[in-house]
Amino acid sequence: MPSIPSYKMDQETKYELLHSMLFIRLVEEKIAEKYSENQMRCPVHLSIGQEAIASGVCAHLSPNDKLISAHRSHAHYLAAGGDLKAMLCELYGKIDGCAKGKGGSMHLIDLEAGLISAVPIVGSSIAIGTGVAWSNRIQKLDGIVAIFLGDGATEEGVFSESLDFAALHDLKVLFVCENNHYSVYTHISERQHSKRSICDIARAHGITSFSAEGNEVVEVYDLTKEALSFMNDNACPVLVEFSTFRWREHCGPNWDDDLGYRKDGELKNWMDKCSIKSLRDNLGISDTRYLNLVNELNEMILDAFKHAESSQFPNESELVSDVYA
Amino acid sequence: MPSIPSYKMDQETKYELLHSMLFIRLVEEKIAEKYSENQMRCPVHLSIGQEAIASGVCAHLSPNDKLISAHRSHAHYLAAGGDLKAMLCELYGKIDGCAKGKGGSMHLIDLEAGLISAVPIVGSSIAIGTGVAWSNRIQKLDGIVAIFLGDGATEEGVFSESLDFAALHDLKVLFVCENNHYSVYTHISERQHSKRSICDIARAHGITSFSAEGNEVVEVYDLTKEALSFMNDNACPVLVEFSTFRWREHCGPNWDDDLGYRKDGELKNWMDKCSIKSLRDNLGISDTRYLNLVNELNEMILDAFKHAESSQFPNESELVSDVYA
Amino acid sequence: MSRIINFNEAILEATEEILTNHSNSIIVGLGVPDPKGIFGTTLGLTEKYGSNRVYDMPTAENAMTGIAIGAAINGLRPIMTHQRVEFSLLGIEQLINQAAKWHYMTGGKSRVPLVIRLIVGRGWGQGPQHSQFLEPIFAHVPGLKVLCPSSAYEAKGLLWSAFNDDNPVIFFEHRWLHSTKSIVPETPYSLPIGKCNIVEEGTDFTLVSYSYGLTECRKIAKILKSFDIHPEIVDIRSLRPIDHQTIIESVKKTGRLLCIDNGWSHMNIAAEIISNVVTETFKSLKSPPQRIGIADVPIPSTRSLANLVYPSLKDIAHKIETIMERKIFPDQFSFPENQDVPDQSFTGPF
Amino acid sequence: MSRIINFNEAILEATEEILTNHSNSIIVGLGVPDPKGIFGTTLGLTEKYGSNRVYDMPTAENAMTGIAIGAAINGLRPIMTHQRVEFSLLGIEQLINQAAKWHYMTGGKSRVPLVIRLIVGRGWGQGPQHSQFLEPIFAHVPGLKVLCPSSAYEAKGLLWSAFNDDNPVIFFEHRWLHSTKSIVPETPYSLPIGKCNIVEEGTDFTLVSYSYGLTECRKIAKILKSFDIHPEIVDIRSLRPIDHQTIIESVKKTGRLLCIDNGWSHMNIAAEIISNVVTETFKSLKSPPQRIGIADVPIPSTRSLANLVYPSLKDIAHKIETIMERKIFPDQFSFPENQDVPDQSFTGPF
Ligand SMILES: Cc1ncc(C[n+]2csc(CCOP(=O)(O)OP(=O)(O)O)c2C)c(N)n1
Ligand SMILES: Cc1ncc(C[n+]2csc(CCOP(=O)(O)OP(=O)(O)O)c2C)c(N)n1
Ligand SMILES: [Mg+2]
Ligand SMILES: [Mg+2]
Repeated sequence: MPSIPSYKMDQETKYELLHSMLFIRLVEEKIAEKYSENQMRCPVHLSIGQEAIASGVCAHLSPNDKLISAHRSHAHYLAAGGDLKAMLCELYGKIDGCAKGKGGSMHLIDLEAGLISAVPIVGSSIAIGTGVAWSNRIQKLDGIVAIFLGDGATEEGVFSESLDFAALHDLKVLFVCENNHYSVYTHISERQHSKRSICDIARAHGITSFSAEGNEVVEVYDLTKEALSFMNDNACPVLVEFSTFRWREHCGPNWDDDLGYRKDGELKNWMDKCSIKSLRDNLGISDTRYLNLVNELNEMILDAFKHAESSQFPNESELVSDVYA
Repeated sequence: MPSIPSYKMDQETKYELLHSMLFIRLVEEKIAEKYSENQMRCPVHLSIGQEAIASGVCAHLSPNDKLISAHRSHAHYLAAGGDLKAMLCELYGKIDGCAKGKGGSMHLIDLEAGLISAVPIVGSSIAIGTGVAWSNRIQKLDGIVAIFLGDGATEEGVFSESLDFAALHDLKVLFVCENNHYSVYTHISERQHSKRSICDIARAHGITSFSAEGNEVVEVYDLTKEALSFMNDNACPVLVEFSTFRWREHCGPNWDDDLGYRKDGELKNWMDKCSIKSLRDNLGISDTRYLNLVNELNEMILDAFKHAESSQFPNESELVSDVYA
Repeated sequence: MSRIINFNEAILEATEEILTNHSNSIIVGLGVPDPKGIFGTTLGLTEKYGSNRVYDMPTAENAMTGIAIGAAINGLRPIMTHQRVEFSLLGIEQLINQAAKWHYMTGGKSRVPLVIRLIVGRGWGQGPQHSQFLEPIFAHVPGLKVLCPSSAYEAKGLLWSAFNDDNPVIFFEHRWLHSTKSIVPETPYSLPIGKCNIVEEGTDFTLVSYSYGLTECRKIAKILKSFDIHPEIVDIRSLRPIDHQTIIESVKKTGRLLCIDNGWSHMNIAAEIISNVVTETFKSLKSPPQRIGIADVPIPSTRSLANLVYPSLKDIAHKIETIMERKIFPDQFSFPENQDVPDQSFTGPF
Repeated sequence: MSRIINFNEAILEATEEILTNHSNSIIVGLGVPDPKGIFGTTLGLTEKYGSNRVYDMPTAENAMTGIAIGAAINGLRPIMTHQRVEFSLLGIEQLINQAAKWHYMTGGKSRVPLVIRLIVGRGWGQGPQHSQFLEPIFAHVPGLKVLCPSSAYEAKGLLWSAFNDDNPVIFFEHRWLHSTKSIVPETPYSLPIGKCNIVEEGTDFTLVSYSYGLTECRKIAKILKSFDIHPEIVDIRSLRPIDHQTIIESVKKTGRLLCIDNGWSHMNIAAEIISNVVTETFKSLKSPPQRIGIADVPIPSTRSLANLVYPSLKDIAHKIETIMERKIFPDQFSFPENQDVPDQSFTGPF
């Protein structure tokens, strides 16, 4: 297990990470705010509270690298450099959406940013991402594939099957498990035995694995760096597991702590560990500079929303196009 | 890991184990011999060479216990005390078959012997057996469920999913992995990473696991005993893995070492480790006594074959009966 | 005693009665004990019946289906729920290869009394992987039974029938029916499996559908009344076995047939119905039978396209003119258009 | 140049040509590099093309299907094989939810050029879990294409078409066809997807089938000749898309229709064909169309029952009399009976 040199990162990288996380946060908060206008008519799964993982991991992805995500994909899309306007158009069901409005929030794609796709059947993207890495290898293409998956997704058999195949063929897959301790309303302790360990499962299949605190973006960044250099040195897959927490409801724009499915204080504890706040404190950015950044980002975001709102719906002919290539 | 007190077993138990293994061997050899008569018209998967696991494990099953098997189930059926005549009738497709001839060799069942069923879709029986153990628990019924599975079956996602559930609900499941190093013609090294470990996979899911030499019936017997007492003391599932080897072709009655898919000498090495021969040597049974036993068993077996050959095929009305209960 | 309740309340009520009256019944499904209780159909069950009867589950649909089968062959009678039919595809090997054949392939020695509730979605941008109707996939397979309630009354009665049945029964619930109301008896009752229900007697043509399709049938029938046209509306209710006889009798009377399918327009339930009617009572047909289903495309998320996927009342009206072989609706007749919500109170998110 | 070769040799030949001509093609499947080479269809490929093109796989059909999809969207063109259609059910979520919708749900940005070869079995006691015909399950789903070659010639040409297609294509092979022979060109060729093939022109009735069904069609047509009856035999070849037009044209000519389905008799391909013919060309029909499929039961292992599952030539003859509306075959006419092997040289074990 590599040692994690904490907080030795240069200021510039830190600032970029802050920027990335804040951007995601502000986009998602705006989605939450505007969802009740009933114009984004599709299920949305917000990542508010979990931004550090997307930002810390994607900071390492280079142009040849690819990533794949699942139902909770906004953060991955944005951290990888996906086009905000195309994403919002997709949520609004417009023709300028990254999938022409045919997919909705659960099917984001931005091939230029390396995002192969996002699909909401839990676990299925793990195999598909593994296949992309396999074909990289067969075709001798450079680049790794980062597969983002939740703690719930590790319960699907396809997770173990994909680990096996990635290990067997020495595929350059970075399995990124965002363990937010919940699958919908169910705590991990009600779904998995207390002695179960996602990292150990990877190891038992022959895959080296590491874990870290997912709300410390510098830890995420450093661990990912180590993981990737381990991968490159050894030409093998690696699994990283980050613990984190989703602030809002599983699906939809609202807070839902009142439903009582989480322990008292659990949310507050995690909100206290807000990755954005702690990095901001660590960076010692002044309030003015921070607010300027917020305003600047919000302006761009509002602009993108306006674009999405005023864009066109796909016309009738789109119904039957793209069924077959 | 419990210590395995080797060969301290009393002579009587040893004799019973020898009897059980020999019985299976002789039945299977007779099937192999008579298969070319083209009257057993269904795929058959013989266990010749692997008898020690069936005999050593099943020796511990009491009337409340149950077992479930897959495509290679003859040995489990017989070791559990299944009715030989009903099994042979099934292979011959006769109405007196344990499944009225509707299932064939790959669908043996003997509820009185505790054999819930055998089904040839690799891995699927693992979940079904786990469900039986779950319903035992919910209904507060006594007894454990032994699930026999191959090394290939551990590659199916359903294996990991079932481990998870058995661990989560503390189910009394004995997962018995017969690792014969092959799935059809493919050696385990071409299917699983060299660092993959079935026992470790179980542990990573929260399940205690043990392994032993599967061609030493006394080891199998003793380890199973330890595993079951561990299960009963801790009210939890256990996995045991036994290494072994199939002598004949994957499916069918023949030898097939000439096909060259196995390393030179591999078969011979394993045949030298014949569990029947070594227990017979250990017991020091005289040739006469041994031959008497063989003859006695063969007589019974021949009788059962005669029964199967002369039994009736199901009549036409059976085609549509049993579709719905 | 009867009263008017919602479809989802009817499911909940049947489930409670089952849990009360049958100690070997258990409920299992991802989200069953949730605060949202599977669209309100399992609310409060854990509190009332305890965690030994009511179970959440890991996202492991394949093993969980096999586990439910194992539980069923060993004395329990589980009701398993998937919030979307799509999730059940992960466990379909267990349903098609194992459950459907279990009784047969054990020579009748063992049985699988198992109910699988599959919810099919529609609207609010659910998109390609959360709004399919895959009934034909299940209804094709002997050994399974497949039920599709179209009202709260049907829902309660058929859930009871499914539970009482000793075979694996697939129970399809259309999400948009959950908030519909009908008169439902307060006490347990069951409805026959494999019997169509004649929802409305009529003489002019036979209108066959199931599940949510019945809602559309009722709407168009109401409009047709003002044109003095009276369809006989047949609710198939059970897609396996199908009660072909009732449909044939109806067609013998009316001579005309339109099937509204909830799913894709090819290889569907409607094809089975029409094919059978034609073979059995060709001579009674005054005009070629017609079917209508959803567009033969993956279901898009955006409402501008999704609303085009489903047959509108206008599309249905057009088909009716075809089978009636005459113009019925004036050109300017305005039909209500398709919406992406069951009613205006619905605001997502799923 | 053409010569007569076996169906399995035709598959192998097409596969070799594909591997030779397309460097982005790969072959993967459980048993592909085996000494038996998937019933002879992949023999020698590893030796010729190396282990970077030809792959065995773990028994992990779910992930492997997703992995093949991933490989396909990233530049490869995989051909994946399952030795029994039943095994593919473990990966059907990937086919129905992912592959079939991939192009659509990515707004046309990405595509899945993937061939899945599914072998369907029959005979020698394969039993309930190794001899199903599940074509309708795949053919129901838009986004997939489904091909069913009926001869060595079709097998080679359609495998090439499947490979050349940029969509996921399911390619069904009937085990009993593997040993059948026909004239096959030595060089690569492809056949149109979505076009029926008129195998034999005729006037008296239209006989529609696919895959192994064509073997039965030819047998009965031969017998019918001695009674001076000449069916037009149509090989559907592609179950999705279906070329309804050719069938309709044929029925317009003959006025009579019999469909022989390889699978269960309900919710099947035949229902789709008949339903469509009736809707489109009702007036041309002289008698009600008929269909025949296998018994609506799990398929038993014992030959005494399995032989009853499949329609015999006598059963087919009976249906022909029904659609022809007259007696054709003398009472004492002796039809060959169903066997549990394709030919006498077949002695198992699978
Ligand atoms: C196969 C499947 N089963 C169930 C669902 C319903 N579902 C949607 S998201 C989700 C939670 C998955 O949990 P996790 O992987 O931890 O992701 P998180 O939502 O916590 O980010 C579930 C169960 C689904 N989409 N697919
Ligand atoms: C789901 C599935 N995939 C593939 C097969 C084909 N098959 C039959 S037996 C077998 C070998 C499985 O290997 P293992 O579990 O090690 O059992 P063994 O034959 O060695 O006893 C395979 C792959 C199958 N029956 N089911
Ligand atoms: Mg989670
Ligand atoms: Mg093995």
